[in-house]
Amino acid sequence: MTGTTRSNRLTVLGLTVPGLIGMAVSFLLPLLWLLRMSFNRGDSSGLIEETFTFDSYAQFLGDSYYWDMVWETTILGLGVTVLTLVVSYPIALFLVRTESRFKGVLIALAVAPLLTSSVVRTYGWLVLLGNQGVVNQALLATGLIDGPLALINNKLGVYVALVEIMMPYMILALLAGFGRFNPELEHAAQSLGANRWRTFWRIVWPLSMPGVLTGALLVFVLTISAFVTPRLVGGGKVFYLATEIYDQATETLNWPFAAAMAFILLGLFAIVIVLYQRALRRIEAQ
Amino acid sequence: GCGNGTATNANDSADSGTITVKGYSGVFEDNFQKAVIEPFKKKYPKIQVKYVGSANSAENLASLRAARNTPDTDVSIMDISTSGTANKSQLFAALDPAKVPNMADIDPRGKVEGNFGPALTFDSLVLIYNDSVSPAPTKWESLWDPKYKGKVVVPAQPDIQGTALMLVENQKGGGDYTKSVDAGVARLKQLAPNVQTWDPQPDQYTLVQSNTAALAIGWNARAQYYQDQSQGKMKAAIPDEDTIFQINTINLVKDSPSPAAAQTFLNYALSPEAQASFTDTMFYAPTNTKAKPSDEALARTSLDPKKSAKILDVDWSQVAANRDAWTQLWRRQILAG
Amino acid sequence: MAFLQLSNIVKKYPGTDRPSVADFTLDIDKGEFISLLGPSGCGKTTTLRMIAGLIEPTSGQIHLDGGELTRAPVHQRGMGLVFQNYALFPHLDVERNVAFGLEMRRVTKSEARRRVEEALDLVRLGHLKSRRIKQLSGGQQQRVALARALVIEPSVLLLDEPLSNLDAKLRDTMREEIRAIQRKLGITTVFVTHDQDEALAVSDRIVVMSEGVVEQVGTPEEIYEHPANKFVAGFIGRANLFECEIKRTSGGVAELQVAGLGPMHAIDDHGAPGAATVLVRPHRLRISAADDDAHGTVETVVYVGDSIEYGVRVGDSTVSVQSVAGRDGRLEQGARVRLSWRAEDALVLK
Amino acid sequence: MAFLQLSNIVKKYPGTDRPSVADFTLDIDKGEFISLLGPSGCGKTTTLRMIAGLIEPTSGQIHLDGGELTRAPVHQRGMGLVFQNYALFPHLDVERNVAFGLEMRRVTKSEARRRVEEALDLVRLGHLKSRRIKQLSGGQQQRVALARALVIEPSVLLLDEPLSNLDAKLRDTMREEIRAIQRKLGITTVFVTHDQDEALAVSDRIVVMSEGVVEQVGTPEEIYEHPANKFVAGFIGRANLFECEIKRTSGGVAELQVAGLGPMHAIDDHGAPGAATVLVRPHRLRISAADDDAHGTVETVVYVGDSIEYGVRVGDSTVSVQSVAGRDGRLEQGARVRLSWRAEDALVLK
Amino acid sequence: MTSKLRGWPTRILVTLLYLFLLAPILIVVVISFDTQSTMAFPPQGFSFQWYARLAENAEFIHGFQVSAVVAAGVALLALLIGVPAAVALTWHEFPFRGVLSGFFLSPLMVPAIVLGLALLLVLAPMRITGTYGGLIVAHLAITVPYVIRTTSMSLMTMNRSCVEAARTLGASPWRTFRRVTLPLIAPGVLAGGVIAFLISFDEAVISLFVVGPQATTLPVEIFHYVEERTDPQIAALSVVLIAISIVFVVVIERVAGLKKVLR
Ligand SMILES: Nc1ncnc2c1ncn2[C@@H]1O[C@H](COP(=O)(O)OP(=O)(O)OP(=O)(O)O)[C@@H](O)[C@H]1O
Ligand SMILES: Nc1ncnc2c1ncn2[C@@H]1O[C@H](COP(=O)(O)OP(=O)(O)OP(=O)(O)O)[C@@H](O)[C@H]1O
Ligand SMILES: [Mg+2]
Ligand SMILES: [Mg+2]
Repeated sequence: MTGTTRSNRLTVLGLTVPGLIGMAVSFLLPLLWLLRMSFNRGDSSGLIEETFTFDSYAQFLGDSYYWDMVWETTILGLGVTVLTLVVSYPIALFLVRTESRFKGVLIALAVAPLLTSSVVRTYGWLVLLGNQGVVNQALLATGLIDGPLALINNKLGVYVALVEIMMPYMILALLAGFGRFNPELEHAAQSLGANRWRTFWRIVWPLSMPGVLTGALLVFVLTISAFVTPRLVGGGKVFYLATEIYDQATETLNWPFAAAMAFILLGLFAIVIVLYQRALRRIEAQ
Repeated sequence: GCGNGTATNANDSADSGTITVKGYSGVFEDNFQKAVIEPFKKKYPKIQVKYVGSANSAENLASLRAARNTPDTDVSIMDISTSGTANKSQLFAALDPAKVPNMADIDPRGKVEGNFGPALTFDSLVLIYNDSVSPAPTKWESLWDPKYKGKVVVPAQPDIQGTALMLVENQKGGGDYTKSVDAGVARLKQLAPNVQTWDPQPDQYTLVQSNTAALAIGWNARAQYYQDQSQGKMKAAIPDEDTIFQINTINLVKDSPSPAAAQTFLNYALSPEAQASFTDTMFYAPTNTKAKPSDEALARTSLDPKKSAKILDVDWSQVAANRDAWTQLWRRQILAG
Repeated sequence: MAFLQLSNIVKKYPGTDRPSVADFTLDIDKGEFISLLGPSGCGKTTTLRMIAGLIEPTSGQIHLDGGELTRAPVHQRGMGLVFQNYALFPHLDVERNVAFGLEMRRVTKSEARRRVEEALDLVRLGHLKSRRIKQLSGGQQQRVALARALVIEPSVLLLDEPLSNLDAKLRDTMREEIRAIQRKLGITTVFVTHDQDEALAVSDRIVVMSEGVVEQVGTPEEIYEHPANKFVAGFIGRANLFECEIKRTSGGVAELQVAGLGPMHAIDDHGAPGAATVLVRPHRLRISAADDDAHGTVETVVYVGDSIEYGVRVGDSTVSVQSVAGRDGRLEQGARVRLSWRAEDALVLK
Repeated sequence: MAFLQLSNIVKKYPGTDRPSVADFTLDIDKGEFISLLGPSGCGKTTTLRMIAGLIEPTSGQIHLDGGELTRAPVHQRGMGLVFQNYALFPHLDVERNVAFGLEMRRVTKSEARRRVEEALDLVRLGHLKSRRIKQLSGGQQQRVALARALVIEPSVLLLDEPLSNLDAKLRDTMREEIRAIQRKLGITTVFVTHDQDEALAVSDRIVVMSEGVVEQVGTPEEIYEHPANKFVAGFIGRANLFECEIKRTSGGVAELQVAGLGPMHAIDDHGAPGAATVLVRPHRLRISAADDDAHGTVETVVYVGDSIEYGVRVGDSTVSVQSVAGRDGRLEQGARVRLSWRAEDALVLK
Repeated sequence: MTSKLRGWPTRILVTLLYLFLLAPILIVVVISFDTQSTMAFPPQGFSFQWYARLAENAEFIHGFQVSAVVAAGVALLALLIGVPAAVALTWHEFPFRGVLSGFFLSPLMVPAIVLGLALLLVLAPMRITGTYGGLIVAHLAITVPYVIRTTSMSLMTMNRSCVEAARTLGASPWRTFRRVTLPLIAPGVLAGGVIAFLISFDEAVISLFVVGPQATTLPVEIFHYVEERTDPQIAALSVVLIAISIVFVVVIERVAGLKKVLR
């Protein structure tokens, strides 16, 4: 069924053309415009000069400040991805396995946060972690601390809020990735002497890799392009590529520079995608 | 498509038509609706006014710029530094003095060269504080007080509140912002340990009101408004030293779908009655010299005759030109610490 | 005391109306080779899975070596299990599938490699070591599953139809290999099979099940020669069951009046006259052409290599007769025949 | 012209070094029942899947009813296929699994219900209609797969070990049911099985394969009585192969000198003197106690119900002898014996 | 086995993680009944005033309508073009497969803010900014990759012999897909659809650029609202949204059996 016959090619064409058209209109065209924009010259008062120059790229690449920012962004993406995976996996696994009557409700609960605007959820975190927040009040009341801890307006807050905001996406991806999870394989491993821990690492985990990879990619991408949460929780002290692009695009109004940064970000993420696809192909081969 | 997107609009005349006004959202929108748009609608029942909120001036400009070939907005309200850029990029049209006679009565500080959109409101930078703070602060210096470590809020550059504070401090330190802001930056560097957040969320008025922060800088009009709203939990203090004006201009969008009706509206917004009414509701100082707001409202504005002498003179186009450079200075020298 | 003890095991799956295993009791000695035999769906797999600990009995206990097992976690039971559907790990290759159990036991790399190689040679798959599971034929997969269970040299080996997809020759070989290892290491083995011949050939004892119930437990010869009831008689090997009337019994031999055949003799352990059933295996029946005095007519003739199977119509039932091919003359369809048997070849069932 | 024609079919899976099916040519008549027989991994499933159109041959053509099939889409071939691993739809219950093919053919609801019921009764699963697949035993799943393929009454039926998980009794019944339907509707059938007896019992013709190559095609009797070579002889039924020297052949009977046994006779179609192999089936060998003049010693005695199997050591090889149990006297392990056969029971292979 | 899995350690761990996941929502629920006019803790009283105000907020109500319609349209369209593309990318071998698959993923690499800006400049001349169609087009590119990813994941893990079985039983490729493949990959398709819906429903950044006076989405309304005000009306709105989603889920559960779909 996977020969490269003519009918196969027609099938492939039929299957992909609608997608290609949709993507062309809603992505490729804008992207090309963007590329053109990145070669214009913008000045700091927001005026744009139509020309063809690599100034913006040069400005970005020649400034170590931006390189640090790229680094910070990458670390944020990886950190949030790993943490999200760690806290989401047990929930997903539980949901796949449970025979509980409340399974449907539990799944709904895991996804429900998504229906609450991430802006609102971030506010929830502000209320929870702020100086007058629930956590600080509780800690003060128990006498464990004598002044409020700085839980937000710093990186810590950004990580906590982002991890929570990304969890439902990760859970959804993992749930789908487990597919029709076959408990028989777990049984087989156990009958061969694998304890729960090793059954997990040797059987469940590798078999859930498609879901893990998908979830990881999803979260990584959403994280590095997230700007609302770092904005709201970062206290103006943390800078990532996304917030920087946002600033350039909406505050400084230097669109050419914003566009150039976007393309640099794109190049960076192309690397991630390539790695992802390579990993995926390894799994697919199985 | 957008209903009123064509450049020549048969329905447009000085007393009928549909216009779209783009300006700040939130309390500004609420009060502007109440104090200006509603009375206007009563006066010109055949003109439909649609108000579209945008988060800030830059966003407003961005959307104007994107839609420059097919504008769907007629009137735009934005900060003067941003409107300067818009004027330069030919996004706004010059007003017809005949159609906007009230332009003539605008305070000189609010007039813009070439008959482009003039000032709609005057505002100034003030201190705001939680009512648990005593004694009540009267000078910018209080922000540096070590007892407020981690309890001060300053919206950072490119927000013009941060810019304004820097300019004030720069001036105090003997600097000339047209040449260098190093003195101001040095002062703010010292302030950094005290600052809880440079990017207050939801905003500094709320943080101070809930006592999450003790002290902050803010705009007078809003501060006064929230002081009333919070029953005094948050207070505004117009400092008895130099401060800076914030000016919002009202502009006619180039190729606006309904330029005639739009200018009728502009003229009304600049009229003494509308200006007085807006001052009474939200404490923006009127720009029309003939406006007669109530005395107690006027006393709480930056135009209070006792204070206006201390307004620093700022060339906003200079500020706009330096915006990016200054932002980088803040990033690398103040915020990173 | 028995090594592996199943006491009054019951399993009822939720949503079913009858238990799939009902009151199953069995004592298995150390090193014994037990076969579970029974029709499809009678509860063999269910029983095996309860021993392995993969499903919990609804009631009843399992003891291993004197200790209660019912609550022990699966991986500590040290049992080797071949699943009916193989349950091979799709993400590992053949070699690593087989090595899995050894790794879990922290056997050294070199030792593990040696043993995996041995096990794969045993199942004749040495040359496919690094194949992915998806790239194997059905029988090859089954053999990987077998190697995976054998390589860990478990103290209890549970085999669920481990040879069902192999050809007779390979099945014979595999069966002998299993038996040899089992003997050498004294592995207690429970072997589920649908193949009666196989069960008869390898088992120390056979458990015949039907609809979740144990019908008979005994050595192959006991089961075959002295089936406890009609079900066992009919299930193990092919059987002709004749309704008859016992006239008289003397010296363990009964005189019978068999419907359609007339007076006959048979071994009888029970001794009471009256209505009964007599069992005669097809190959113990003798068939001879007879024009007059015939009992019936040959309806079908099937050639099965080693022998010829006749279906003979007697009255309104059909009797199977198996005759060694090539040795006796061949009868044609439609031939009128007489049937007979020796008393020691027939058994009265009650 | 043949109904189903396979011409020079080759299949080489990517990444393997030898083709899994090599130059397979076979003509099948309409209504014929063909069995594919061969050791595990010899390419039976691969062949079947190529006929069904699930994998494309690397080269070669398939014609059905005169038309080239190689390019026809699977769903228009109208073939019924039972998969070796069942491939049941986990999201549908038993009834809807079986009904699937009928729905695809837009059979009316009531008609479909009737036929599904019939098919399920046929495989003895009428009572499990609304079970989920997961809740069935292995054999029950296999029967659902069978019912699903039969219910559509296809013109070509492809069965890949459809009975491997059933007990002998059920297997017999199912086999007969398949055969009856097949005959009634004239369904051309290709039946993959690992069970030689089954193949011998039901097939019109048998194809014996080995390592992707067809070794022999013929009726059951041809295959069994006249195997084309040692592989077929050894694979179909059990066989003793003796190395020997042909002295002389006259009237189709050869005089032989067999190593360890001395002078013997055998049927010989070839006629040339010299070194050869002679085939004697275990049940055609006669065994008798003999203190002097013995050929060998009884090494193993296995009781297999219907008969007794002896392993007799002759020189340094082992000869299998099968003797009907209960009819002849029983020999003990260690007994010294003589072996003999009748000329017509032995065959010279070249 | 199952009884052991429900052991206490697992339960406690899962409960704690759920608590973390739901913490901000719980806070939001509590605050929505507060009498204070800012979002702060602890609450000062109990009232429904914010719900009452919400009911009168025409912008939120209209925004909700727009968002729901747009999100549903986007999810549907994304599934319609994403699922076939996923089938092609996972099951078929063809030249440039890797390139194509990279292309379909690439919208994820472009920060929403930039894409929003870019979309505005492309859509504005087409005069479809601020329309349902424009919003759907704008959200399409960022949702299709999710559909493709989750779907191909399920396609990869499903048992393909079921598809073969269906084909031999006479099902055309399309019917095979509808009757066998689709039910078997339902978890992935459903996840993709849900993610697409939610991403569109929650998308604020791109929308900021392409909304117009005629059609403004809820997140944009919320975004504008919180820039100026932080009263618990937003909290009340969130609670209402959660309630709607739970009703929605319960209905699906009743009608289709979510458990089955996701298992
Ligand atoms: N996808 C594959 N890739 C590579 N090799 C394969 C693949 N599928 C089967 N083979 C090999 O091709 C040969 C024939 O396989 P096939 O499945 O046809 O065997 P079979 O005769 O059906 O065996 P069995 O009786 O064990 O099912 C085997 O050696 C097998 O390992
Ligand atoms: N999960 C389940 N839920 C409900 N009933 C089940 C379940 N698993 C098995 N059964 C039923 O229990 C009975 C016994 O099943 P079991 O798998 O033990 O049979 P088996 O003896 O192994 O049969 P086979 O030889 O066909 O594999 C069968 O009738 C089967 O339908
Ligand atoms: Mg079973
Ligand atoms: Mg096979």
